[in-house]
Amino acid sequence: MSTPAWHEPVLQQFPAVRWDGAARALIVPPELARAVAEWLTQPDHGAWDFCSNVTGVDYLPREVKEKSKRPDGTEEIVVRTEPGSLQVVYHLYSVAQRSGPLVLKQVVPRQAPAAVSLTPVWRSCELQEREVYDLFGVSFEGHPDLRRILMWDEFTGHPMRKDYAEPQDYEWEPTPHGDVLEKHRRGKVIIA
Amino acid sequence: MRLLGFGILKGMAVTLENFVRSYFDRDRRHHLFTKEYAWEPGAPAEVLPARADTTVTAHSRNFPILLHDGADPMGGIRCVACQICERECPPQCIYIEKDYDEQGKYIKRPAIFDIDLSVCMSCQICVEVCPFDAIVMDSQFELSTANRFGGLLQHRDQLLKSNEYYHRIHPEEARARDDRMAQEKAEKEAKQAAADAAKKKAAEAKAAAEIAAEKSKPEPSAPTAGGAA
Amino acid sequence: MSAAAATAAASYSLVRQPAMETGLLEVSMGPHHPSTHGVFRMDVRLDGETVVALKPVFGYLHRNHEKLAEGMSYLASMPFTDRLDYFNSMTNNWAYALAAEQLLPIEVPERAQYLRVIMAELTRLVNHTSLVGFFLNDLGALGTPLLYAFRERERILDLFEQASGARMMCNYFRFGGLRCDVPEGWLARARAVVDAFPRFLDEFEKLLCENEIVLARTQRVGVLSGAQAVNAGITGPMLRASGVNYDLRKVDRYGIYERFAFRVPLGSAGDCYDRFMIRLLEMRESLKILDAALRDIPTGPVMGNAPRVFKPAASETYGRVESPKGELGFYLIADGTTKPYRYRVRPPSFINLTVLEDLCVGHTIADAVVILGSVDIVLGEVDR
Amino acid sequence: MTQTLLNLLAIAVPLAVGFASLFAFTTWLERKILARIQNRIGPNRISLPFTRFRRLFGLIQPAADGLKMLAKEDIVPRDADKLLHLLAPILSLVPPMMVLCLLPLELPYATAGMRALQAAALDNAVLLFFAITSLNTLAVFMAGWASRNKYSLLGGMRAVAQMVSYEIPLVLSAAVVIMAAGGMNAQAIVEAQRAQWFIFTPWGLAAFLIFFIASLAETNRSPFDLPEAESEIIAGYFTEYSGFKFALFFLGEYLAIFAVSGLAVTLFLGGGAGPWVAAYPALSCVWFLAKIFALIFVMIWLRGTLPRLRVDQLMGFAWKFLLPLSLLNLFVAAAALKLAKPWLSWPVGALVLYGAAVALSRSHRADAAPRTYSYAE
Repeated sequence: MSTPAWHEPVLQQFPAVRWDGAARALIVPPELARAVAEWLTQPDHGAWDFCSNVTGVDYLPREVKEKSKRPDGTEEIVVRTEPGSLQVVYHLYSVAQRSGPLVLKQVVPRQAPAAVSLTPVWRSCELQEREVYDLFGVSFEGHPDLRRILMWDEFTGHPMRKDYAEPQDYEWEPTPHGDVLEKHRRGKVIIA
Repeated sequence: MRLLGFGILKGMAVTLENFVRSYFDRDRRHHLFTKEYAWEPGAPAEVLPARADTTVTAHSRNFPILLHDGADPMGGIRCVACQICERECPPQCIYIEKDYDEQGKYIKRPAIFDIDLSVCMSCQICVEVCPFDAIVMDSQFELSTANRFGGLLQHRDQLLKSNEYYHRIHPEEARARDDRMAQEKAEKEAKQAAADAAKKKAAEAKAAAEIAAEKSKPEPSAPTAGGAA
Repeated sequence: MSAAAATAAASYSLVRQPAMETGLLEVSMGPHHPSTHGVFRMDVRLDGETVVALKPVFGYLHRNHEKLAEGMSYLASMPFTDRLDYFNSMTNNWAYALAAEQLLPIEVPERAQYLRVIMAELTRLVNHTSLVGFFLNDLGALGTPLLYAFRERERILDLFEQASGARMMCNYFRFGGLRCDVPEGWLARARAVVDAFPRFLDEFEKLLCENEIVLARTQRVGVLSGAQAVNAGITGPMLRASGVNYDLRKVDRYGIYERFAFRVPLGSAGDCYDRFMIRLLEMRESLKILDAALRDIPTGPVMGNAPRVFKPAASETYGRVESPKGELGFYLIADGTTKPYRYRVRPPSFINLTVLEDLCVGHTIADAVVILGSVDIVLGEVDR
Repeated sequence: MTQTLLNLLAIAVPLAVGFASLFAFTTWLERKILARIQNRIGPNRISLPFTRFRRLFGLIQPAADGLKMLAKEDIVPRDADKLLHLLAPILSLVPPMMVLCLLPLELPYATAGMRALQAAALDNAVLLFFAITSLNTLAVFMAGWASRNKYSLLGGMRAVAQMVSYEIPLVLSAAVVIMAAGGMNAQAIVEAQRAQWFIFTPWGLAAFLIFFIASLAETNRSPFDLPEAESEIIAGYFTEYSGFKFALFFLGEYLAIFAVSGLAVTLFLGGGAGPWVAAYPALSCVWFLAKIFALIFVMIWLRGTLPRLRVDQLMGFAWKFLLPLSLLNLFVAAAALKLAKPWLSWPVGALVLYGAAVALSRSHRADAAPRTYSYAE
């Protein structure tokens, strides 16, 4: 499936924006996101008036093994840790021109992730960015009402992160087998 | 411009029509749609009810059961405890342990096969992934129990139902499954037979070649009965 | 009784009020309320009966569907999509299958394509009938329109049960086709249901569409302009009621929708009445599609050449369909294993709630209920 | 003295008991009719215990409901105003019970002495009727206030506004009949309709329709059931009531329906008049009840059809539509009663009233109208 090159004018206009060919997405630096978004909504820049989907993706830090050649010609395996990242993904469509999707990504570090809210540009981001804030812990600068949305206010942690560990005895329902039975054996649960 | 209330009168005509005609709706298809009792025949006649006293049709699915061939449940159990369904079950409600004989050798059947009906969501993924046609969906829904946890945990012996029972509840599906199994079996047998025949042929050819070689040799020796293989 | 009165009298004391004060009344509507369509809450601030502020509160039905799906195989998520918008399991299935088939292209056989369209349009009928029924229930019509609607829905659910084994949690679509073919005689029964359906629509329109109370209650209530709707990501009948011609069946032409002649009804005012009427009109268009599909459906297999283990290469995709409630999208990131690395549902009824406050402010609390009804939400999808 | 007391009891007790049991029957009737309207069957299960009557069309259902209500726990919110919370359901029951005595029911066994004692024989029976029924407002507001629940409070406020507003067209349309009958004695009003029921005059018909609509609002029936609007404010003023107190509200509501329908029958439908009454005077009572149930059927039918109005529309309808129309109707009636040529009253009266209604509905409805829709290909 080949999509038209909707991204090219963006790359020309904003040199800091990168194009990720594998994911078919524009990687937009957070500080530029607002400007890019506003530019994209203009009728002669594609009229991307409809932001359909906003979500987050969590990439854990991972070890990459790379072969490199030593000056003396022998090969060496270098283990390098690639830093993880959190991505905020926006799927844009144009209702006016019936085109899309154009994928926009804000990539932020996993530690203290801060993206820029595109809610002022596309209202549809409002609840979805709140959801990303809630489930991934990405804070959005410029969001009018950034609160937890699906989890309750007192909840700690961000469950959609890949390294989220479920608390031990959190709201579990006893079922008769598996780890529950195991807990039962250890005397934690009484099964009628 | 009409007087206020004409649209209301129009609507009232509809409700009055429904009210009056509900007393004359003999076949209960439109104006008296609700059945007085759940077990009143109401489903279209083309859809076979599985039991005379329920509205469960021959297509309804509810919870999985294990099938066995023949009269002896454990003798004819189809499940070989391969644990594919356990792995694939979306809500993880199946629990299987393999059975071993005294020597610790795996005999192809489950020692424990539990399905937790309080967790099962009747999606029939287990039926689809089973390579042995051992698990199918039941249409029994009267499963209430006083014991919330233990009572809804169905064990192997509760789950085992005969193939005849399956034919009774889902005749069409059961027939199709049996046909397919028979076909697969026939294919397998044909393949096996073909393989056997090929093997036999090869052996015969080998024996013939040996005999021929013997004949050409001057001193006779005891030929091994290769043809018997 | 007298003893009770005596104790009550004993505990009675005059309520003293230093001075008359007026203030805003804060009402927490929900999560247990007859008209929030599930466990949904609206924190409403009222001036008399007029809504001054309204904050929707979500999450009472949150089960982190996306996280669950990331921990299991691609196929195993299929039954969970049934439970998103439990009125429309067939279209949910389709959206997911569509996205997955974009990750790993599998040719869908012709008969399956037709059956997919038939199931999706029947689902649209199911959803819209229930919606107009519930909507009028919110208006205060004591169950009558709802029960008429459910009468028709029942017939379609019978069809679903015969095809898939379940009435609501169908789990019928597979990557590359359908789980099984429909049983013998099913198409004829579907044809009978489709042929009888206009009678219900006529009856329903006669019952309430000209009713002065309905007109007065819904017209010019909760007006949403087209530009605002697009900007807020509103999709589905709600968007088209605001006059925006955007129907994914026409825009994306997924499946085999380009083979069917149907029209897209558009509203002009964008109020509750338009949202209600658009759904009634859409049902008539769906019937046209069903009519053609049931006529043209070929015989043949219903399952394409799908691999036994669904294991797409590392890539990402976004697939969307026109679910009865709006644009239902699935964003999938594959990492080359049998489990999706990221699985995201774009829930239409959740995003359609973005403008709820804007629509309700300035109207009365009774209108807020009606507006919420006209948005058409299902909490299984909103909270996921 | 003793005789008077006995006579009083002979009138009052059958009324109280009879209408209370009619209440049970009406709940059954309402459920059955609504069910039939909605393609359902309605209550059909409860059988008479220890008999072979297994089904009996579900007629025993009200008994089961009553038992359930009695057996339920009486819950009073902690912060409620406990005394008012207790008094409200009782107060809601008293006025309708009182005004039932004002209906000119000709009890078959009644002697002339009894009849003279009937409240309907009072010279200002109609006035007393309205005076007493307006007390109901107080009960509803008491319930709404005492429950200390925001939904209850909203329901109570709605009820006050609604009942006060609709009392005016109610009284004005009754005034037309009082003009025609020349008095407020209920028996005299029935007497005055011996030749022709008032509903068969143009002003009488208009007054009857206004009266009926206003009485729907007075008794909180659909489409004016805002004080207890389920989809908006849960159950309105009785949200916080359970068990027997809830049942009392229910009973009070239905008795109010009997009372106001009875008044409508008295004012417009000739009271107990009907075929064969001359031959069998006992039939008079039957006819009276039959007419009441005919009106109740229409009420149930409306409930099964219509959605609910909004608060502002409800008030607008009372003040901008019903009130001007009933005022106009007073003049029409006055003119018709003094008209030299009585046959003229129908064409002229009907024309004037219909024209006024159309004009008023035009100004009232503004631009609410069915729409046509465009399609995109």
